[in-house]
This record gives sequence, C-alpha cells and structure tokens, in this order.
Amino acid sequence: MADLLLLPVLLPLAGAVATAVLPWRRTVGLTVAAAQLGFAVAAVVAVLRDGPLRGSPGGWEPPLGIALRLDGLGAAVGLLAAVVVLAVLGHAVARPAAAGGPSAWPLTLVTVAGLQAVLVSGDLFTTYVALELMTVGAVGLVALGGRRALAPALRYLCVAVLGSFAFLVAVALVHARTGTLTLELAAGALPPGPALGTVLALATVGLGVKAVLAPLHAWLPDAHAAAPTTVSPLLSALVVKGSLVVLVRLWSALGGHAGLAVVLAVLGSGAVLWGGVLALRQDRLKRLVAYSTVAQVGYLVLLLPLALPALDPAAPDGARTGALLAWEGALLLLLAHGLAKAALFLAAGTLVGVAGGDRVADLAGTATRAPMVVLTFGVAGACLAGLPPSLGFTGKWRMLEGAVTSGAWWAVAVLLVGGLLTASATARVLGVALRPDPDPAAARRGVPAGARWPALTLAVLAVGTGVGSAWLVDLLLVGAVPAG
Amino acid sequence: MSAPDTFLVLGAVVTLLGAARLLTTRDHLRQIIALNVAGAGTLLVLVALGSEGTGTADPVLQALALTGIVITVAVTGLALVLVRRVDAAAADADADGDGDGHG
Amino acid sequence: MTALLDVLLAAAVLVAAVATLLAPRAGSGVLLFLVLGLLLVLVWARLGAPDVALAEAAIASGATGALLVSAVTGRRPPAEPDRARRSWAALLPLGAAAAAGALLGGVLVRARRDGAGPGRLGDLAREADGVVSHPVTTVLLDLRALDTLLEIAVLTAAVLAALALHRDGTLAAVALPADTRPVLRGFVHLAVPLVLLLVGWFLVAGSSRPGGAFQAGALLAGAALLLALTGRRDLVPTGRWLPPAVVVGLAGFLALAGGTRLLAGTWLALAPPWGAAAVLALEAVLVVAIGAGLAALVLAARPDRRVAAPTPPADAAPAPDRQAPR
Amino acid sequence: MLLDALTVVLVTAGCLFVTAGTVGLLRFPDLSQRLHALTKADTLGLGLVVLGLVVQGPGWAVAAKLGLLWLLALLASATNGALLARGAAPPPGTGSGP
Repeated sequence: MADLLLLPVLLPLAGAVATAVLPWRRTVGLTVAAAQLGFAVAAVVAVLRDGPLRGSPGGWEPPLGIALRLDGLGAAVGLLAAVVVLAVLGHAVARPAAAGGPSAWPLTLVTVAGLQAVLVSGDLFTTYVALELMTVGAVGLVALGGRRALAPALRYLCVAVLGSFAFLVAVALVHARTGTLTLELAAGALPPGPALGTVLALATVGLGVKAVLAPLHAWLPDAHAAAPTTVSPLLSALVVKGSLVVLVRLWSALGGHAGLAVVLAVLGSGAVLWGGVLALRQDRLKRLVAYSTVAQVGYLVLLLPLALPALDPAAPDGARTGALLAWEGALLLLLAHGLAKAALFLAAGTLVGVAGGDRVADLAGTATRAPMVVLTFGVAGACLAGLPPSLGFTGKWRMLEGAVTSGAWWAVAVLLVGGLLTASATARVLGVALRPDPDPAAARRGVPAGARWPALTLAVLAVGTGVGSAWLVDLLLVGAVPAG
Repeated sequence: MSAPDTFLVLGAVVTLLGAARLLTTRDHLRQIIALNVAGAGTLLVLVALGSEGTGTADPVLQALALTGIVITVAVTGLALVLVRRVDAAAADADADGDGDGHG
Repeated sequence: MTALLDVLLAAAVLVAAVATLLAPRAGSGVLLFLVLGLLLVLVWARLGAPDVALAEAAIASGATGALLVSAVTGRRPPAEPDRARRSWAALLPLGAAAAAGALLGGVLVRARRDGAGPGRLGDLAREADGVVSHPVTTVLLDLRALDTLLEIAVLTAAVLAALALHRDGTLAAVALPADTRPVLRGFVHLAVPLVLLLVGWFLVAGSSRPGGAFQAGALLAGAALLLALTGRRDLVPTGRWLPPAVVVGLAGFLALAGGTRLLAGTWLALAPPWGAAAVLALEAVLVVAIGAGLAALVLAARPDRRVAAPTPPADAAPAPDRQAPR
Repeated sequence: MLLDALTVVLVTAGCLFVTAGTVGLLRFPDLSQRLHALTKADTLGLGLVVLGLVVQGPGWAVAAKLGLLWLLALLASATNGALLARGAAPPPGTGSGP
C-alpha cells in the first residue's frame, strides 16, 4: 500500500538527481512524467475502490512515525498535476527556449516531488518540509527567467518562507495542545477555543501567502510576468493548489472557525471581484492571466465559509446539504482551474513568442498566424469563466446550487459577477487576436507542433471532464470530513 | 513562569518581530536577515515546547528544530545568491543607464 | 538563581534580535546576527537541546554567518542608507509585532499547560528501540526518515537553483582570487587537518551522542571554503564534479529507501543487524553533500567571469520568448 | 572546598580580563590597538576560565577537550588579528580576499 504513496514522491527526486548529473535530460524527464501519470491513475482507482490510502514509512506507526494518507482530494490533485506536468514537459521539449535552460528539468522534477509529498503527507511537519521543497523548486524555476525574473523570485522566496514559518508555529501549537503531529489524531483532540482559533489563523495566513489569497498575492503577477513559459503553469496550476489542499484539509479536520470564516468570505469575494477587474485592466498578457489566478483563488477560498455548516454535526440538514454541494463545486472548480490555467499560460507563452511582444495590443492578427493556439486560449478561457459544458461550469453550477440552498446570496452574486469578469477578460484578448493581421507580408515564425498540441489537450480535457464528472465528485468525497 | 515558558514567549515575540521587519523594509539583504531572525524565533518556539527546563528536551522536537535549521540555511543561501544577482543587474542597469562604465 | 539567569539570557536575546533588525547599516546587522546566533547557542544549551546547540553554532551561526558576511563584503552600499532607527515608520510595526507576539506566546503557554499529558512523543521516542542509541539521531534517520530525506532534497534543490544561475550549471567560471598571505597559509595548514578530524569525529559520534551529519557537513564546508579561498581550489570540487558532489546525499538516501523496500519490504525500514552500518554510510554521504552544498552556496554568490562577448550571467534564454526559434 | 575557591577565583579573573578586552575594544582609537587589546585580553581570559573548569577535575578527556578548545581559540584570534591588521594595508598580489 505504501508503494503508491511513496513512489510518486521518490521517483521525481531520483529523476531530479539523474537530470542534474546525466546529459539525457529529456528522456529521463518525460519517462518520469509518464510514470507519474501511471501512478496517479492507479492511486485514483485504489482510492475510489477502497477509501483513503494509508501507510507509514520505516514501519513506525503514528503517533511516533510519519503517517501518510492520500484522500480523494489528494488523488484528484495528483492526477491533475501528472497531466499538467506531462503537457508542460511536452511543450518544453518542443520549444526549448520556453523552458529556461537545461537546469529547468531537475528543478521541475523537484517541484513535482514537493507537491506529491504535500498531497500524501498526513503528518503536519512533513507537510511543512514538503511545502518548503515545492517553494524552493518553484523559486529556482522562476529565477531561470533571466535578469528581470530575479527580483520577483527573491520576493516570492522571502514571502513564501515567512508563510512557512507561520505554518510551522501553527504546527507547534497543535503539537503542544494535542501531543501529536498527525493531523488525523489531532483532529478530535483540539477543542474549540483560543488555541484552535490561533492555529487556523496562523495556518490561513501562512498558507494564504503561498496560495495567493487576496491581500497576500503581491508576488504572483511579477513572478509570472518574468518567468519562462513552462514555469507559469507549474506555478499557477500546481504550487498554488498544494497550499490550498493543505488549507482545506486543516480546516475540515480541525472543524473550522466561524469568525475566521466571515473574514475569508470577505477576502474571497474581494479577490474574485478585484482580481477580475485588475485582469481586465492589464495591458500585458501574462499579467492578465496571473491576475485571473488571483480571482480564481478567491472562488476556492469561498469554499471554507460556505462549507462550514457541513463540518459541525449540529447544523440543520438544509445547511448541511448546501454546504456539501458547495464543497464539491469548489473542489471541481479547483481541478478545472488547474487544467484551464495551465492551458491558458502555455497558449499565452506561445502567443507572446509568435506576436514578438507580450502586450495584449501586440496580439493583433495572431489568430491568422497561430489559429490553434488562439483556439486553445478561447476554450481555456471559456472553461475558467464557467461556460457549459466545461468542468468549470459543472463546478460553478454546483457551488451556485450549494449557495442557494444554504441561503448565501452574497456568494451567488460574487460567483456570477466573477464569471462575467473572467469571460470579458478572455473576450478582450480574443477580440484583439481576431483583428486582421497588420502586416501579413512580414516573415512569420511558425509554431512547432509540440507547442500547440499539449495546450490544446489540456483545454479539451478541461471541457471534456465537465461532461461525465460524476466519478470526479465521488472521488473528491472519499475521505473528506463533510462526507463522513 | 518557568524557564521554558519564558523562552516560549520570547520565541513568539522574536518570530513576529522578524516577520514585521521583513515586510517593512525594501533592502533585500535586511529582508534576509529578518527572515533568519524569524526562523530562529520559530525554532525557539519549537524547542521550548519540548523542554521541561531540566534534563534533555524532547528528541522529536529537537529533530524538527534541526530540520528547520538546515532548511533555513538552504533558503538563506539561495536568497543571498539572488540578492547578489539582483544588485549586479541593478548595477548593470545603472551602468547602461548613465553610462559611467563601471560594473 | 537560575530564574534570574534565564530572564537575563532571554532579555539579551531580545535586545540582540531588535538590534539586528534595526541596525542602520546592513553590515552591522550581519555582525549583530552573529551575536544573536551565539546567544541562541546558550539558549539551546539552557533548554537541554545539545544537538540543536551544535547545529546552531555550526550551521545557523557558522554557515549562515559565512553566507551573510560574504554577501555584505562584496556589496555596493545601497543608494540611501535605511534610517530605520529614527523613523517611527519602522518602530510602530515592531511594537505591534511585539504585542502580538506576547499574545501568541500566551496562547502557546496555555496550550502547553492544557495539553501536557502522559505518553508525550519524546518519551515514546526515547523508549523506541531505534537503530542507534542517540534518540535525536534515531528520530532523524529512523523514526522520521522521510522528513530528513525531504530536507536533504530541499538543500539539494536550493544549491541546484543557485548553480542554475551560473554558466553551464557549475562554478568553474567564478573568479576566486587566491589570498596567499603567509599567516593565512600557515593557519590553513594547521586548521584544515584539525577540522577534517573533527568532521570524522562528529560523524561517528552522531550515533551515540550529540553530533551527526549536519554539523559535520557544516564543518566540512568551512574547511572547503578555507582551501578554495587560499589558492588550493584544485582540492575543492567547483567544476565538473560539483553537481555530482551536491546530489550524492539525496542519491544515497533514495538508494537506501529503495534498498530497504526491496530487501526489508518496507520503505526506509532499518533493521538492527545492518541498520547501524547503513546509518553511518548514509551520514558519510550526507556529510559530503552538505559540505559541498554549503560551500557551493557561499561561492555561488560571486559572479561568473565575463567572457569576451558579455553574455548574460544566467545562461537561460535572455528574455522569456522574445524570439521563438524557427 | 579549596578547589571550588580556586575555580571561583580563576573564573572571575578570566571574566575580568575579557571585560578589560571589551573595554579596550570600545575605548582605543584605531584598529591595531583594538586588535591588540582583543587578542591579548580575551584569549588570556578564556585561558583562565578553562583552567578554572579543569581544576574541577571533570576527568582527563574533558580536560583535554577544554585545552584543545583554548588552543583553537588562540589559533583563530592570532590569525584573525594578523590578517585584519595586515588587511588594513594588504601587500600587493592579494585579491579582494574574504
């Protein structure tokens, strides 16, 4: 049983060691990515069949040893990560200039290993070390973007490590109060009170910084604007997700906190609206896409206040079903955002290459020059905006249902306005891209096939999984507290 | 206030002092020093929780603090390499800007 | 009597921390940080954590101190000195932070008092019959071996990220002026063998008393830097052999994990007969990796020598995709 | 009992020397005088403290380690002192150095 938990963590690390020393970086990288996809599928099947996977390395049972636990959410995000990494590495093989040099391979594999370790870790301190591993890998990748990327990478490193220290103090507080580092054992032993409030506040701030929660998001747009093309999808679609998964797990295990939920509701709504408006006003393509990530994270954080009634058994049934629907919807949205945002960033990077400038105005006429890439951008944008039949629509619809049944009308308004803002931001870019080509005669650089297909597959997946997403909802409920 | 409690409160204060200083200064090197001070405060909290004032502290928390120290030095090393590069880039930018040729 | 000493020590640490944060010049900030590091060594000793005290002295004050001092000495002073001390803008947040810290401390103290129960993790760890006798090393390399593996991965990733900013991923192109002053050369001839002896002692002692791979690695990094900066660069791997030396620790740990899975059936399960030998071998490999890694981090801060055509220091594509290749 | 009194005397004398070194560091005008004060007073102070501890008779191994400690401190402060003093006017041919 522990194989399916530990192999996806140790194999990328072995791949990183190999690519750091040996010359065959591409073959090793792609084989490891393919193997990760295989492990992810096997893990999803195993979790669906017989519940959360458990294991403890070294044979030491918790509370003394480290408890590994992979629940439905972890398996789903693991599958998302495997798919996105395979597409990103395919893109990097086709357009090496977009990958930031040979050192991108080991750092990418280290980041993948860090994310996988976060997903399988049931121990709070192992989660802290895994988050640090993911952060250092991501900072290394951003710094590969040349001279303009160094200051954002440094800013991201300082802020993310400070967030980790806040999370570490929360872990110390949990250990002091419950005597254990294993989240499952600590779940029942932490009574509501100042200690629980402080733990959740510190963890929310610490993980909020890494998950780009609204007021703590300043580092993301600069990091994305300067990072190589293949790094942005890893940053937005994966690294941000890892911190969100830990936040959701901590909240649902420890029972949430009413006061903090109101604060998060305000911050989440603010992020959705403010991020959407800022995305509209950006004149640089990558910053536009980065601000839409800030907006989307706003949705996902709304999950915590909306799903709060599902966490305490005393809540009335109406509120509980509403909260459960909101929980499923938000996690579907998390997966949809991962797929669509990765496709969006890959397409944006290719468009910047084709247009020769990263301002939205430079994109005039790119529809004729790179029709498939613009199509990918459109499809991914539609999924983010929540237009049917995409996964984003299924998630947003379920969240709307949940908000309506539990009577959270403010959430309904925020969801609709947010969708509108994202749709208009995508439409604005498409509008510019569909303009006639200002100088058709000029020599055009074609886009290699390898740069078109990965992004398109991600976009198609984002739409396709929306249709038959029942299995996905069941997967997300496995081992989740609200379902239990 | 037994000895470990004193150092527990001290750790919490030092952590937040380091964090506040990091967020209020623009000079990169000072930010990294503040980051290290915050890290030291966090480790103070960890070890003080595991110590009863007499005898050796709880080995699990000592191991966690050791891991924390190694991670902090790794992060500081990477951050300082970035700082030197950022300063060099800024210096080159000044050089290209006002063309005084040094750097 | 000891209560007075504790309060004095705590006050000294607080004053050193505030002084480090509010130092007018970055240079004095670094030196005050070293003072803070030494005070922390006393605090760890007072709290009964000798391993952490050793690690603080060797790594947090030693290696981080070397990193910070080398960063300060090679740095042009920033355009406007940060008049932090006078302006209220800096003192206000610090005051608020101190108050919040005191509150957080109160919550921590109360949580500890409420949470104090039998069967604490530490007692379990001491009784657990791990592979080695020293409880901290048992926790590090046996009970929570995965944490240490991930932590070594963090250090390796940080060094690889730092090397990625240099030409073809190594420090071969870094200019290292050899400081051949006779006093220093004499010191090196005396100190380096002694430090290497200490490295060996720390490595072996780790299984039975405070010590171990991390502290030994920091000492090895110190010896490597002494050699590299005094002209004996040939003895220190900075060229083709640097990446392998840095990743050997992580590679060794992964090999151990895979090996235990295949032989003993469980990942990272160290059984008594061969467990102690495996731990010692692993620690030896970790010492080499941490030594090479920390030394590389210090040297990686220095720029590459400029070749004839001033190519950008990072050999990555100059701008993300300014011109996609044909 | 006599040993304890001896230890107290030695350790106090050691601390006095270290304080004298620090006062010298603060008061003396230029670098070389400060270095002079530091290297002389501090190492002597440390030596006295080590002697005071050895007198407590903790066993030969610990006493040897304390002695080694003092020798290392001596070696380090002498070298640093010489380098810093000569560093003020480095002879030609040395690079920027640490």
